[in-house]
Amino acid sequence: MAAIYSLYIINKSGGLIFYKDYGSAGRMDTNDSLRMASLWHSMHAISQQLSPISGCSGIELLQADTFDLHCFQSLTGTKFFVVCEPGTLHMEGLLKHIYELYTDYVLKNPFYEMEMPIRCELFDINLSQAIQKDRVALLGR
Amino acid sequence: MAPVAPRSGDAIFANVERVNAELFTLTYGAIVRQLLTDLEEVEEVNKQLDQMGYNIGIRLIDEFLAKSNVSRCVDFKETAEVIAKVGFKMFLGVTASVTNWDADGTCCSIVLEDNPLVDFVELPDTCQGLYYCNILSGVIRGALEMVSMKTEVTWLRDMLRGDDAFELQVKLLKQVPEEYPYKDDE
Amino acid sequence: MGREVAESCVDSILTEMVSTYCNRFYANKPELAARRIEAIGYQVGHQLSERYTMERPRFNDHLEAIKFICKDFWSELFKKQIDNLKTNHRGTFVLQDNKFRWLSRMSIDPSENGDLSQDNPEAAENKAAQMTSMHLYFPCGIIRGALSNLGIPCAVSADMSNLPACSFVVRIKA
Amino acid sequence: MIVCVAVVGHQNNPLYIQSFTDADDALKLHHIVHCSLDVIDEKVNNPKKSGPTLNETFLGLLYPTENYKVYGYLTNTKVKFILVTTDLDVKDADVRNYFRSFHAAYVDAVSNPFHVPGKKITSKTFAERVTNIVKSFGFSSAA
Amino acid sequence: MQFFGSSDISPSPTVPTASGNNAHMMYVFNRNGVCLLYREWNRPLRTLDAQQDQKLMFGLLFSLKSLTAKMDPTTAEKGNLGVPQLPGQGCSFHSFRTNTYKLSFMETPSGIKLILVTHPRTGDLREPLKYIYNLYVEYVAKNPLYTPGTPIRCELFNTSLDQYVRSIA
Amino acid sequence: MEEYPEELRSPPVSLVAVVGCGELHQAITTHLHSQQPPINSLALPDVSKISFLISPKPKTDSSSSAAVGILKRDWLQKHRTRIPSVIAALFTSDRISGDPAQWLQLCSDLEELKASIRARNIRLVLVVVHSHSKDDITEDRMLALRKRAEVDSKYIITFSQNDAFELKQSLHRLGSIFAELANTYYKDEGRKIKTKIEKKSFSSIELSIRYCFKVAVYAEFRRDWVEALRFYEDAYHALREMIGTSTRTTIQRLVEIKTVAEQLHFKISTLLLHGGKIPDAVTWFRQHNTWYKRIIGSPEAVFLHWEWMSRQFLVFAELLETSSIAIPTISSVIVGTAERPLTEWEFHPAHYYQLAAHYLKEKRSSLEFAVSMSESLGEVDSSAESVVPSTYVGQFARLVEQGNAHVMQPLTDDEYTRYAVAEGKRFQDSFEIIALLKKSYESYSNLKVHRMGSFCGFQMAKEYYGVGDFSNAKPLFDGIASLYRQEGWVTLLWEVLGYLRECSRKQGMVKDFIEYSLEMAALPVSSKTGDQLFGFKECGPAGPVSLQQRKLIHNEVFGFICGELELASSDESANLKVTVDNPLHLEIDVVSPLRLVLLASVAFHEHIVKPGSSTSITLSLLSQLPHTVEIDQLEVQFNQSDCNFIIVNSHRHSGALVDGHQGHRVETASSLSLSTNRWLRLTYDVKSDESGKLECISVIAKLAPHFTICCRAESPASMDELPLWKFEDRVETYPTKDPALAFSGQRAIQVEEPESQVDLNLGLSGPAFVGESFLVPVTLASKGHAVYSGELKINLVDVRGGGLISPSDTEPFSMDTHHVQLLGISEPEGEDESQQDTDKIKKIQESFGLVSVPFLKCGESWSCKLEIKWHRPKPVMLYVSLRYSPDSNESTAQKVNIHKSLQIDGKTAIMISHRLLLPFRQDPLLPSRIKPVNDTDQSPSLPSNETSILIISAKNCTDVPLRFQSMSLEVDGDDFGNSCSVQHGGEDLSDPALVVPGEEFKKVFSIIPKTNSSKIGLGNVCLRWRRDSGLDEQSGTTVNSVLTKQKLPDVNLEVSPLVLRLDCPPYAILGEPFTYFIEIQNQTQLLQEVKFSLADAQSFVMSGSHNDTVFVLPKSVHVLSYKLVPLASGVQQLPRFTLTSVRYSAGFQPSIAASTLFVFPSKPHFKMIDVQDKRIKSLATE
Repeated sequence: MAAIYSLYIINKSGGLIFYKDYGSAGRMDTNDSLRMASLWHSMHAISQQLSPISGCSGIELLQADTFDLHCFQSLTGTKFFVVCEPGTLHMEGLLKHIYELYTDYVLKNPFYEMEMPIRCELFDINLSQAIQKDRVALLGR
Repeated sequence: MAPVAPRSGDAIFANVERVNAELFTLTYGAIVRQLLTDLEEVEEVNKQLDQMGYNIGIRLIDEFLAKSNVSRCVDFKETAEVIAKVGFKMFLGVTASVTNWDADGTCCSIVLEDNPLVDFVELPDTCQGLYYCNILSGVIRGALEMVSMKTEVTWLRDMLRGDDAFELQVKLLKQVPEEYPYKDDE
Repeated sequence: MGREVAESCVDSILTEMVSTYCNRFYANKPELAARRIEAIGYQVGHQLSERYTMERPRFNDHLEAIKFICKDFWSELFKKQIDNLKTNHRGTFVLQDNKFRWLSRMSIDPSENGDLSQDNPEAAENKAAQMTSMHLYFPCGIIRGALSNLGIPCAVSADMSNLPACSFVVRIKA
Repeated sequence: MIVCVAVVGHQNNPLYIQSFTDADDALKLHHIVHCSLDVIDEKVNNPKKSGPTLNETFLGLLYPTENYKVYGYLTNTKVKFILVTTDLDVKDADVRNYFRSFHAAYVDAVSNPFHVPGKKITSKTFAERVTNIVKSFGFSSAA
Repeated sequence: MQFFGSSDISPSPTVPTASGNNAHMMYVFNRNGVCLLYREWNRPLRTLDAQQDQKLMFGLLFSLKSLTAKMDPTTAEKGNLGVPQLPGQGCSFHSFRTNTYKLSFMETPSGIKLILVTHPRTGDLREPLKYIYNLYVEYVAKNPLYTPGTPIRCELFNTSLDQYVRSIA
Repeated sequence: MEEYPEELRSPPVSLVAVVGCGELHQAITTHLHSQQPPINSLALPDVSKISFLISPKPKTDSSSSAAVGILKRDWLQKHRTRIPSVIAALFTSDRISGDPAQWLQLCSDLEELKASIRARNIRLVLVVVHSHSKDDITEDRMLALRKRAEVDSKYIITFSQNDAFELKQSLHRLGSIFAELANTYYKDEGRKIKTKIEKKSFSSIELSIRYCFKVAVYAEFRRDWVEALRFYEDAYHALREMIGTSTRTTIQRLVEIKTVAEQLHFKISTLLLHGGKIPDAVTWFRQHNTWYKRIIGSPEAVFLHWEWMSRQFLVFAELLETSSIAIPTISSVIVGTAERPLTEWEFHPAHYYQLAAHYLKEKRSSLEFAVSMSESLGEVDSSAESVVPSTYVGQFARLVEQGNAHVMQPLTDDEYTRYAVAEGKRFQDSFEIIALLKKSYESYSNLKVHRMGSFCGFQMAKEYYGVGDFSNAKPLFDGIASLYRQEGWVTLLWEVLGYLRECSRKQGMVKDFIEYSLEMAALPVSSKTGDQLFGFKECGPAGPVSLQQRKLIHNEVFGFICGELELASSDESANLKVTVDNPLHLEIDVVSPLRLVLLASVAFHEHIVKPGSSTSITLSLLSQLPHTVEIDQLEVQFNQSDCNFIIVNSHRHSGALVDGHQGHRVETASSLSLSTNRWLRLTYDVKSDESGKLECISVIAKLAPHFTICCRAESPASMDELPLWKFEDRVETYPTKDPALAFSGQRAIQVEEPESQVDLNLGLSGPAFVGESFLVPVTLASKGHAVYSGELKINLVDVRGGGLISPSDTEPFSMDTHHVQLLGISEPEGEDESQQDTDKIKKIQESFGLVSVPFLKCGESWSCKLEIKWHRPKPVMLYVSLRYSPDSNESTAQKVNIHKSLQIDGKTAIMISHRLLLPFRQDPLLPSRIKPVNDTDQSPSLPSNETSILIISAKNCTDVPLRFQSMSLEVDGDDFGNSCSVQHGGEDLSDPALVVPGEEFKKVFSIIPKTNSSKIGLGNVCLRWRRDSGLDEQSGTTVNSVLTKQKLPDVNLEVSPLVLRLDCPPYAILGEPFTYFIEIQNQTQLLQEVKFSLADAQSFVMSGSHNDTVFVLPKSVHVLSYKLVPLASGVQQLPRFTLTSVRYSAGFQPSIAASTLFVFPSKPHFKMIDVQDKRIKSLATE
């Protein structure tokens, strides 16, 4: 059972810089994922525009019929979002953690060029561990 | 999430506000008669009845959906079933059956043995060719159109013409998906 | 208890009937439309009175007949009686139904205007009032039909000055 | 047995009249029915005579002719039902029952949207129902 | 919470009006994207004019739907992103939340879309939306004076809606 | 009932006999008759006659006669007329007291008498008639007599007739005894038989019946109705048992039984009815009826049964009718047993008459059958005449003579039957039936029971029809038909119409025949109603009600209409054929039953049209005839005949069709075929030039060369359904496609007037002035079209509604009673007066005028002036209306009207006022002045024979300048001329004075009244003036100069006794003294003592006595003179002089003005002297 279906990271201009799928049925190809990213980017922006109250920072949780989508946006405008089973908990925490990993292993990586797709195995490893841990944590309860 | 199973027609009918069928039957009859006197041609009356039915259908569908927890009508087959089993029951208090599916499941018959519309009704000789219950076909057409199914509804059997039951043939022409209405897409 | 159908059957058929006559056939001739709608009601009332007076002794006078309309007849149709009957004892009766079913769902929002109603609100108001009155020709017809079938020729008009209450004025033709 | 039944409108016009005899005295029956309207008028116009049966729908025996008995029934809507029978001793109960079921049949007939009030009743179903009622007349309170 | 046209139509239970104005606004769209109703209870911030706002809202919903439909991890076969959908077809969503508000969304097979924007803390509003749909049926669809497809101008609907919304959330 | 024997019809009356003393019989019988209850009496001269009367009782009693019959025919009669209950033997007293011979004779008589009555135990009474009172009979004689007669003493009574009183007494005694004895007699007789019944001592039922009958009769003799009723009923029941027992009763037997039953029933119901027990009677009859109805008897004689039945009903009906109390009461009490209650009609004789007739018809038919049978058998009933009623009720026998004796010989059944048939043939039943039906018909009609009534009427009519009496049948049928029409009983109507049709056919009434046929053809008999097939024999000549039949009739009548068929009439004289020389024309109006045949509804498409502009009209025809009808031609007629037009059927069109309609528009329709119950809708244009109502009157359809139907046009809006068809279930369609038209279409519209092309205007110059003849110019100019035969109406109306006439008495100017008056209408200048002839100005009254306008070509104009005169200031409305026709020919062109109105105020132009002055420095003492009352109210006084001055001023109160031409004081006739001389100051104004608005014009007159009358009229001021019309002085000054008159008020005249005159120089000079004379003139014949005083004046010094008393001689003047020296210059006040007349004790002073003087400072030097002092002189002298 996969609590988490996939993870997306989008740079401030809406470009997909990281996408990992954890076994969702019919995973999508890169084009689709790119389009999804930009679409989400704009939706996220629109959602802020439509806020009845000022100071809206965009969608944090989208509850679809078959999944939840948790989204975290760093102050730098990078968006992280996970697609998980409906009602999965602690996703905010997970996203925070992933953000830390991102800062540690991506931003601090001298070879990483900003706003570019992420190719750092350290990040991948830690990420997968985090996801695992999270799973374990889940299993733990 | 999975759609809630549609509630049974009887349960709903038991719950909805009801009135004497007489009032309904007689009112409908009076309307048909008035149409006949006003329009003279039977064909024209059929047309108007269908039109009226259509207009009713497009309103009624919402009540139907709201009261029978039908949350999606994507599959024509099951939609037809629901209309026959639940729809007829919850409104007219009679059950209809769906039969004669064709191969590709786009055409079926809704059969009514009992029909409150025609209590007391006897067609005069001058009104042969009148589809007395044509309003029903209109309603079905209208309702289905609102759930994005373009259909064509025709009478196969009519008790007022001596048949043993009422049979409506419902033929699915096409399903119209929802388009983004505004052309200027920012 | 005879067979029943969902109330919304009657509601929607009435709604459609009225709009058919008012908006499609005689869009610009409301008086003709009214005449038709009333006629339809008349036939229904005529037939219903035949039905509902079975098994009951004949009425001696107009008042009895009117009372019948207020009580049994009305409850057959609306599951409630007329709430208030007034008369001037000279052939005019006022039947008031404090919550007339067929008006219970009718409403338009006077406050709404601007982008929603293109024309100015009171015009919309009038339009709505006119439509409402169109809907009332039917029950008027029913009453008239019933009474005339009971041998009481009369004219019936409706007054909906305070919705959802509605009163029907019956003037018996001497 | 019942030889003739009739429905007469409030303008005393025949709405339905059916005789159940060999044809050749049908017309006589029409006359009898027509004449019986006089009695109904009488009863209705001065009800005091008809005593207890004041504004009851069932008017009872209207008048005996030589070979027939004529019974009457007046609905609230001033429609008259008339029954002509040949049997000499008829139970009122039977007649009442007959009229009751007849009335029911009539009401359904006039509920036909295509029936114009005050006009002749041409419904076949009505005719059939009437025939059945007539057949079952007198056998208990059936029909 | 089942609701039928039972003769008296006051939504139960009526909660003291003191509670809740945490409902901000409500949108109703029909299948053709016509905004049948825009109702607003508490909206300090308004960035766009009404028309734009509604258009934008509809666009958002429409896109989100296609997004969710595409993203649906449970089914393998789903068309390309943005293929037209039948109402009720594909995976849709029923709410999203930002730090400032929560938007609950319901779409009927007949293409009626009900959108309720409330305080971000409000719970699951699917049932209330159903209820509101019933209100719509009672006072709009069955209002003889209402012409299908036109903006809703029904006093009864508005009042009962207000009353009800105040009671929820 | 009449055919019953008397003794049956009336209740029996007890019978007694008196024997002997014939001279008394008269008295006795009459007395007995007058008794209550009456007693019939037989009178016999003497005992010997008794034997004739009382036949010796036949010894062979019941036993033998048992089987023969039930009731003896003569028994009842015998007991009522021949067998007395009591016999009174009268003997004169002398016969008793007389010699033995007489006594013996008497005894033998008695014996004989006793012998003869003993058998029947008739009671005996002995009456001893005392011829003269004195002789009396010895006691023993009487005893002997009693012994002989074997009667109780109280039955020997003495009858004395000495005087009226005794006679009365004895008659009374006799009467009561008779009553008593008769009663006992009948009682005993009754009892005897009763015992027989009780102990069943009779051989046969017949006897029991007979006994019961007898007992009942005896009871009736005793007026014991209850018993009578009981026994009659017993008898009746016994009789029924008889039927029950006797299986297969023979015809005659049955006849007898029924006859008896009839009698018994009659008795019973009579008793019941007379007892007021109507319901019982009715129920009884009903039973009687039900019991015997079925007992028809053997077929060959069945008609006897029907006859009998019929008689039962007839009799009962008559009984009901005669027992008059019945009818009103019963209807309120419907009694009768619960399970079979009695109904209304059973209390009305009508009901029974009807049924009597019904059975009589049965009888007739069965008799006819029997007759035909017998004839077919070729039987000749030779024996019939010899058949006679036999001794028993209801039996018949043949009378055969054997030798010289007649013997009754019983008949065989078929002999009897033959006899009966023969008898039956002698009667014409139809009339009997008709009579019966008539009876019930009438009584039903009286009860307002129309349907029953008309049913009887119908049967009557059928009878008449049967006997070929159509003239009687037809009206009946007609009446009935209308009832059935009205109630829509088609099947019945059909039958009646069938008869009517035949009647008219037989009578050769073509029109009726066709109308009836058409109606039948159009009757609402559909295949549905048709399925109620009727046997042919019953449904009259028209055949069964059915569509086919309708079609047949349709074809027949149309064949006839087209002249193909002849009408086969009973009387061949009339040629019944629709041909050129007798065409046929039917009218169908709104109520006609033929509306079924043809109905024309006409609707204009507009409600109002401009003249000359065309509108469309839709005419819709509807027919219910079973076959399609081709119309040759339609003519549509309007109230404006020139709109009429004709529509010809292009198929059938032949030149002949449009005959005589030249000038009418002719349309052609592709087809004019009327199919059943389908509207034939035609739309055409109509154009009317005439304003007003345009109404479609009728549509005439020509169906055949010589057959037309004129159909009254109906508006769809006000079209009620067809009679009869309105009850039929049938597709209803509107006469016009357009629903609006179908509901609101009218057959009449309004044609507007053509709007006028002429403008009419009234020129007005300011307000009018009272008195002047005010001119209002009227001009009319035709712009659009010419004006033919125009005429101008002028009306003057008071604005405030009030009439212009004023009650003349309040009117000083009595010659004109009108405040405002239309004087004339002056033709425009330039036209010479010859135009002004009578026909032009039609008439002018005070407030109304009518003038004809000459023909004006288009563009021409014409004008005239209205001359109006105000006699009173008054605002007036002037109405002018022009009516003309825009084109030449009077008849067709309709008139156009234009109206103009204008308000004109009449104002008074001038106010005339006047003032009176006395001469200067001269003051008459006027007694009227003495008593100083306020002068205002009384008219001013003038001194006679003194000159007074009258100043008249006229003010122009208009707002235009006026010219006054002359002002004069015109004395009105009589004595004024010499009574008073008037000098006008100055002469007539040479050039008219211009008086601007508001200015006042004055003129002075001096008057010297020369009369001694106390009052004087000053006459009228006559002021001639006109408006100042700027330049034109001379033109028409006379015409419009106005003479305003105003009467001056009368003034009083007085002779003044004293006149005071002051005399002083015209002026004085400062410091120069002058003399101031004061003359006191005494005009009376008396010596006048006057006191005077002269007040000081500061501007003069004077000498002379200041005050004094002087006496003035009659007719003389006393002069006082003073010397005065002016001390100041200017106008100065002379010393005031006051005079007091002692006689009149009135003092007076000259006016201030009179006693002022101008003082020059120094001697003045005047230029142009003469003028100066001429003026001065004039001043001074006056």
